Amino acid sequence: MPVSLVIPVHAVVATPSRSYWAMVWHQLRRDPMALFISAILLLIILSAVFAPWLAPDDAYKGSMLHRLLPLGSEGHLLGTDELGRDMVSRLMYGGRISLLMGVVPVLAAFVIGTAIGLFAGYVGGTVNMAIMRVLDVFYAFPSVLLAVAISGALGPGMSNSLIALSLIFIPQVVRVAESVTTQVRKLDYIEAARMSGAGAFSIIRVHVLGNVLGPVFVYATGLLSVSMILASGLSFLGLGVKPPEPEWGLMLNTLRSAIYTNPWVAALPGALIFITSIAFNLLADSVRSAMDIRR
Amino acid sequence: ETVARYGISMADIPLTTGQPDRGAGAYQFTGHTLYDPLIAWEANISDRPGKLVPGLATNWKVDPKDNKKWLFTLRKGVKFHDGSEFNADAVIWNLDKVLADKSPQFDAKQSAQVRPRIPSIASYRKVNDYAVEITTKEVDALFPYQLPWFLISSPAQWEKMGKDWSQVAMHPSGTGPFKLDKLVPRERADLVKNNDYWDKKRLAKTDRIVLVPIPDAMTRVNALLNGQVDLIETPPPDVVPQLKSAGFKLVQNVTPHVWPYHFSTLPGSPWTDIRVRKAANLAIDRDAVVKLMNGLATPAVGQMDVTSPWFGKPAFKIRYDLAAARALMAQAGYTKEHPLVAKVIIAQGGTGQMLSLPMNEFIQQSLAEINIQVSFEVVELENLYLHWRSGAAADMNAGKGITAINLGYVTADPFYGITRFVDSRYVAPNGVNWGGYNNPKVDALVDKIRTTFNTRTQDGLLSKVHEIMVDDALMLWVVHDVNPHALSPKVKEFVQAQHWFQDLTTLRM
Amino acid sequence: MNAPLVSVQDLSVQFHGHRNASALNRVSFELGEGEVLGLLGESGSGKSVTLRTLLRLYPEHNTRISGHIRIDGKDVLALKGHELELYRGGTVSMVFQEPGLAFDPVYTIGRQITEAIRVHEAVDENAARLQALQMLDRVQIPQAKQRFDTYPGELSGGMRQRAMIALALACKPKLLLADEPTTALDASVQIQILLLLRELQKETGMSVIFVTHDIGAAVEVADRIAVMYAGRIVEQGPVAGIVRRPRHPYTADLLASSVGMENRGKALVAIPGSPPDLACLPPGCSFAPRCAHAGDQCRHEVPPVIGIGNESLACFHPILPFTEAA
Amino acid sequence: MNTRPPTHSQDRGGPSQPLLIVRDLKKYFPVRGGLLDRKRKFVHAVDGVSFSVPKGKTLGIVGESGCGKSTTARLIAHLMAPDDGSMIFDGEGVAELGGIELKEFRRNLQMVFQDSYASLNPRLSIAETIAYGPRIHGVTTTEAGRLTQDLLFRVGLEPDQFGSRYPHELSGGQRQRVNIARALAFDPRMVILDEAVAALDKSVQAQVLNLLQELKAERQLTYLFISHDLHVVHYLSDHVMVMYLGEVVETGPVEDIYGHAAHPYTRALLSAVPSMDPDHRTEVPPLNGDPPNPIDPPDGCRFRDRCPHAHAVCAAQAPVLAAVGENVAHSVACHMNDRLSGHPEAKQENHA
Amino acid sequence: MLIYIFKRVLYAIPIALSVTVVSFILVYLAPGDPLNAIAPADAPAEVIQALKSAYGLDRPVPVQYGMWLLRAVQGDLGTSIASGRAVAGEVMSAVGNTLLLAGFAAFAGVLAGCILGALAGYHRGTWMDRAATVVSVIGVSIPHYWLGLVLTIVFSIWLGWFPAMGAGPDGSGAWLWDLAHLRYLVLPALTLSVIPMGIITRTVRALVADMLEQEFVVALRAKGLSGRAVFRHIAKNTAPTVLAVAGLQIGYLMGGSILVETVFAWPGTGYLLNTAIFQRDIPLLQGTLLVLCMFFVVLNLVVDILQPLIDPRMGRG
Ligand code: HEM
Ligand SMILES: Nc1ncnc2c1ncn2[C@@H]1O[C@H](COP(=O)(O)OP(=O)(O)OP(=O)(O)O)[C@@H](O)[C@H]1O
Ligand SMILES: Nc1ncnc2c1ncn2[C@@H]1O[C@H](COP(=O)(O)OP(=O)(O)OP(=O)(O)O)[C@@H](O)[C@H]1O
Ligand SMILES: [Mg+2]
Ligand SMILES: [Mg+2]
Repeated sequence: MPVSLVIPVHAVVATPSRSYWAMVWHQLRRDPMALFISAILLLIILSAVFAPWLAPDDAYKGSMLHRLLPLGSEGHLLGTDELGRDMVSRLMYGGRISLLMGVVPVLAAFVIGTAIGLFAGYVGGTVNMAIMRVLDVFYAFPSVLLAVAISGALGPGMSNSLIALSLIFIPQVVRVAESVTTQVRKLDYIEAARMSGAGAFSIIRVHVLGNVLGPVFVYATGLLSVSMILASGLSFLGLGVKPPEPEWGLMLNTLRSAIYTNPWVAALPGALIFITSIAFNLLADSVRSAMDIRR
Repeated sequence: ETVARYGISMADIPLTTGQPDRGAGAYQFTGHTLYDPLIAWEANISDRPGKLVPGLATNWKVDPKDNKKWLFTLRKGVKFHDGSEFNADAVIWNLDKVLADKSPQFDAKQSAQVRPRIPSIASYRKVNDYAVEITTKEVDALFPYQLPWFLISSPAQWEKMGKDWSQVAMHPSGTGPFKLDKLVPRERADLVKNNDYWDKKRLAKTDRIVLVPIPDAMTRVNALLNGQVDLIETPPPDVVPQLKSAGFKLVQNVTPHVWPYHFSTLPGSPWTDIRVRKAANLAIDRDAVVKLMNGLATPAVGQMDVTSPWFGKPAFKIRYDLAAARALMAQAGYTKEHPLVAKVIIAQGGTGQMLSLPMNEFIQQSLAEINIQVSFEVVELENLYLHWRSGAAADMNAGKGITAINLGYVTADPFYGITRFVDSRYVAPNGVNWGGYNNPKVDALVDKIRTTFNTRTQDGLLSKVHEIMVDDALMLWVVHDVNPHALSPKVKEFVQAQHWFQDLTTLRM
Repeated sequence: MNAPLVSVQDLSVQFHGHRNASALNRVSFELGEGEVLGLLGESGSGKSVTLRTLLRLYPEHNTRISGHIRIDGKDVLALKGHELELYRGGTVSMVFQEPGLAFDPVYTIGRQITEAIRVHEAVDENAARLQALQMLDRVQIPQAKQRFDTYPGELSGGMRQRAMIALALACKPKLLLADEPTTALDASVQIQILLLLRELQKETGMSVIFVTHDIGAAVEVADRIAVMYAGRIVEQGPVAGIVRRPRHPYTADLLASSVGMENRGKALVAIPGSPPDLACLPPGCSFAPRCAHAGDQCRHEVPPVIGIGNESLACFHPILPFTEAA
Repeated sequence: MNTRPPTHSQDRGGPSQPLLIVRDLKKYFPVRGGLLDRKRKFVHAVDGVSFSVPKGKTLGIVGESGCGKSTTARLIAHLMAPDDGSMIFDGEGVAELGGIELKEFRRNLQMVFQDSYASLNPRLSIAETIAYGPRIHGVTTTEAGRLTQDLLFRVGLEPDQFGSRYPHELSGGQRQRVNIARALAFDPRMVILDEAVAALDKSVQAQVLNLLQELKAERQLTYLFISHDLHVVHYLSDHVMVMYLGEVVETGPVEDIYGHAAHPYTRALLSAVPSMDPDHRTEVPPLNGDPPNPIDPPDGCRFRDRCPHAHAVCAAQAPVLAAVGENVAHSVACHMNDRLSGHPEAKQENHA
Repeated sequence: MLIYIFKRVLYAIPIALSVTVVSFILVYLAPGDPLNAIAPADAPAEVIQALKSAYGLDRPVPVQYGMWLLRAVQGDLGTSIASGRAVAGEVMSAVGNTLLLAGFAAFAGVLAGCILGALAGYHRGTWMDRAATVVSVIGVSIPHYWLGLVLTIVFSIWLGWFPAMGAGPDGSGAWLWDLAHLRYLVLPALTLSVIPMGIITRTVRALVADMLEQEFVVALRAKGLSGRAVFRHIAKNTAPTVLAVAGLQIGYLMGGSILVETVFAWPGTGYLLNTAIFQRDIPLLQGTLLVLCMFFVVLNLVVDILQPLIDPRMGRG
């Protein structure tokens, strides 16, 4: 007598089922802090992306007659820089590069680092050992030192800074990805997947990647601000972006000497770096706690 | 004890062994303070350009029979700080120090500093205890101008320090108006007054001068504002109002230093067309640049300042005239649709580069007005020198499309200021005629200058060369540096010479 | 008979956080001196919450506790500050489920026991160490001297649990709370620990509340058993009574679904479904949805707790009427 | 009740051919010792285990924690490579030349793990988890979907209600049902259940055990059932194998093991079960001490340092697995079972 | 335990060696000519060539590396091209100064971070938590070189409380432990301490919050320990991680002080490195990089060795 055992369920969770990412998204949307920060970030990002259309003035052309105007000057809401260029426009254009410098290395490290980390973690054994030991060497350099050294070695310039920063972040991302992969790999559901005859590639794609992406994503969000500050630091040192490109770090450096005559204008690029960086950090915090909601 | 603390723009105390490193600006700190040259530069006057004056040589003259031979009569009774005697042997020993690779006292570092500055010397010999004879490679009437760079240090001290130049660096001994009391590398050097200095007119007016290297301009200003130092070099222009309002004095003077774009005139360069070069010179509002520098610059309308005896009367009047510039560009065939595109290599900053980036950006904007689209290759100063020395034709320049270079030039003497840039024999790699300028007429004039020992005639010939230089618009001249200093009210007197060489003995607290 | 050592009345505990949960609903029981109460129930039924509330271990800002707890004459819910510290570990102490997690991993077990002794007794370090060592001996840890200075991580599960018991008993508590002390252990070790507990209880005469979801374990040590379901005590009574003549359908089902030697070859009696979510309890008897005997009343009304002597029952349709057995 | 002889569609060797024969399986895990001591140490997790599982029967494996039960299971499932030993699945060598291919073997052999949560990918819905295996093997999406529905229904989970849920939205018992459904997706012939019900509450455990029994009968499954709960093993198994420190100490039909256990360890295990009778509580612990460390186990009989009957011979010589009396199905590795071993209690035991 | 230390030291050797290779190669990748540093801008080719062979820069790179390494292990890092002084001496005096600065900054940052973090962790979800979190986020978000400028202007120029630059009234050579000298340390150390403070605050907060949920903390309270006694346990449990993070931070401070040292003219490694980079002073650059990285490697080693002394679980496995 085959007994059919369909059990009436009243018990378990009444909420409708969502995929994990949908839940994270849902959680984020309910976090006022996250919304507020996202709004600010979005504002900064949009004004950077659409700078060519939104900027009130030419970011590259100024007038010596109007140099270093204070905040709230007519036609120059945020004043002008040492060449009389409109600060609003420069900051908007500067955002393009600064944000790019914040995002691109992290993105590159995210992709490359995750790939290496997954590979190392999944293959395990001596291959893993070898990869991780090589990365340990890069870990033996303090990150600022490494950034300065690589940029110094490659020569100044935006692309070199991007490369330097990516090189710094890759080992860090690999470490995170590798450790999560190694942890996940030991879980029973990977074994269960292997029992169903799945190949390594399929297992990584379906079962490992999804679980690794989360922690790596959280980590990478945290790196955004690091990347931006480091990049602007490099520009500040003269190892980053070249003039006349507006970049916040570079602008901070060139406006530095105006700090007595026109302190507020001189402080603007620094303040923007600071605000964006804070926003990235707080967003990372929000994402982290939103992703923490398992069970 | 009166003490003057001096915030200098270098990252380190320049070499103290005799020939300072870190460029012309360093001679005022550890060069002409601790040591004396055979022929000195008059640096304790400010109202006119200085001239060559006797130093450790009381007299020098060219041998009328053989114009390559120069006889130097040495000053008697001069003692090094260590008490040893200055004499002809010391001079020969010092020449060997920098020119004779095989001599035991040869010092590669000092040699590297001074050898390029005394290129004419072929040989030398002691005539008697107080006379030496120096032979030049060719007849060179400008030779005396090379000698303020060559400083005499004490052979006895070198022996005493175990023949070790790094020891001498800590305990140097020269004949200069100051002695080194204490040296903390990268942090400070204490110069104390040499009461026994041979030139009583130049006895130091302050007992002790403390040199504090502060390479970052803002830090330097802050240190001055905060009272940690009493005077500083080159305050950044934008802090001038603040300094003035806080009661600090600014002193500046015409300085033989020009901030140009040096064009390549080699085939393939867009600057081969003289109309373009002239147009560029007409497109710059130099007063605006001076304003950008908050007055810490003077407009340059030639390689030399107009007050220079070598300026002459160029036909091409450099001024700000956009209309004329545009007309020239149109003649040359450039329009808004077909602008001239050029790449300029610049430094992001460094000694002599003034406000490199903003100024370059300003030039860039100005040239854009007349349809010249300039892009920059930004490198560090050290790297820029490499590009400079290699010449415009080198692959690192021509290969990258670089057709002009922006580098501050010291123009203190005829060779430095004029001839080395125009003499076709100095085309790279033989020298720094970077753009490959080749004008037989100029070459002939240069030859003549070399053999003219009368200073006045010589000055006339130099003016001729300079006129041609300007008329040919060999460079885009923008401004001259004024070597500004900011002084706290505690500084009573500081005479700023019209030179990179400054005389710190004039400093009075 | 003088006042019982432990008297809990209408104890309710609610947690507020991102999810509210009423973990305990009007729980009442009493415990005499030297008595062993087995608290039996499925996972999530509120056993641990009961014990921890007795020790006041929940932070006040997100826990609401109502009802009364009197232990050894003290109003536990009113204790504060130093008094509370002395009460914890002194009057009442606790043995945890996972001995691996309940020790501070960076101190030796000897130190941790010594530390507890010094909180409660005015003795110097050496005396306390000696006392701690004796405790280790007493819980039959071989080579107690060497083990004294080992870190918790270096001991096996059984040894750790013995050490935990030593720690709990070091200050001679009147009441020992044992929260599933054997669940994490192997059967062969479990029985050793059970016997040890029983022996120590006899020796010291302390009272014990022994939490478990394994009826067998409860039978081995308890005098009385209270069965919990979804934050309520549904039935209470002497061991023999509960095991042989369960009244509450839940108790009966639980007993029946426990696999024993006699079940082989037969289909097991299984309770359908799973325990309710404490955040949204059904309105009536919380067992009603899974109960074969449930009627309409059960689904709408919470059955009251009827108590006689040391027995109690909360059910509208008991298998055996309550009065019959009394 | 299902009384038909097992006639599985893929049956090859016939009903009398055991479905799985394991010979001399060994697995030593190296322990990272000090850099300085040259001698490497090993955990003797599984040390020469041999047994066979008849078709349609259930073999129960019991033993204390760390005795190598899970390792044995993983070795059989080829989730790790054995150091030594061979396996024959329905007459064919596994993963050897000319034998059954690994992929094919795995379709026939599935496994359910103890931790129901860890064995489900938290990022996949229940339906996706179950359909994953068939999809790997090329089953179309619709076909896999249908199969998933059937399986979910079969293990007692309403497909519409549960299919789209994620593991954390299920109770332990429900999750274990999902794991079972996944294991059944390939219509395997053998299922390894590694402590599959240990983490469940008693009330839920009974549900799952019932389900397992039904499925076994319905699909002619063969189980390898691993547990340390002797009651459960007794309930489910036809044969029982008792392991101690990586070795088999006793094996036999369930009645023999539970009725006339021959090994002192088995007897101790059996009496370590709480009595359930308040009037006859256990008085003396049947075993002392903790399960020993499997690193470098003792010579001779591995149980000897906890055995009340230990004797000189036990230290000198390792007992071999041998039939108990005439009962060939029941064998034990104990010197007391061997009349010639020189153990003083050996004779008594046999004459009794 | 000894074996663990031995192994850990052994493991550090290949890392250290690779670090030397990377530092060496990085420097060689650099464009530009190191001799610019010593020759005047317009030095003729033969002068340059002579200098090149004098410094051994004309030999193949692997040979140069070998020779450099051989001398480096003997404590000879060559002579700075720019200053002509021994690199080892230059670097060591700079390391001393930076250590002073980084040590103070790390001390202040770690101390403040621990206090803030512990407060936040203990009072999770309260205003204190939020305040500490904000402070820590500011700490990790602020461009510290900018902060340095602002602090200088406020505290040095406006208020005149602290010097704006330098390492003591008479330079670092004459450092004394008195108020006159310590005043010089305040601003740069404060600037530097902001980042470790932020990071440590976060770390400690997470650790403490996590620790408070641990069963053993419940057990500690269950045995009657007072809040202070429980805190001692938590402190000891968090110590290894905090130690590791703090170690990293000191390492970062040692290498990351480039701008602060430039801004404050503090004669440390960052300052040295900056000049070395811009002057292409290869021996100095290599020497500084090497010493800094070795410092970092050794620091990590020390942390790794200290950790199991606190937490017995870490020495095994
Ligand atoms: C004013 C001079 C500087 C100071 C005070 C300084 C000091 C520090 C300190 C103490 C850290 C903490 C280590 C860490 O969080 O990892 C750090 C990190 C950082 N520095 Fe700086 N450094 C300076 C120069 C620079 C430079 C030159 C750059 C860019 C090249 C830079 C960008 C950063 C960034 C982005 C971080 C975070 C890196 C990370 O978290 O790994 N700072 N710095
Ligand atoms: N601090 C808390 N905050 C919110 N809910 C809690 C808290 N502690 C326990 N609970 C909830 O209270 C209920 C009862 O938990 P409790 O730990 O008492 O169960 P238990 O009977 O001990 O179960 P187990 O056998 O699993 O230990 C559970 O549903 C649990 O989720
Ligand atoms: N991957 C591994 N590496 C090293 N040792 C291992 C590994 N897997 C298992 N072991 C060791 O092998 C021995 C047997 O482990 P196994 O998991 O087979 O035991 P078990 O009988 O299943 O125990 P339990 O009842 O606790 O599940 C144990 O001592 C274990 O520590
Ligand atoms: Mg519990
Ligand atoms: Mg197992």
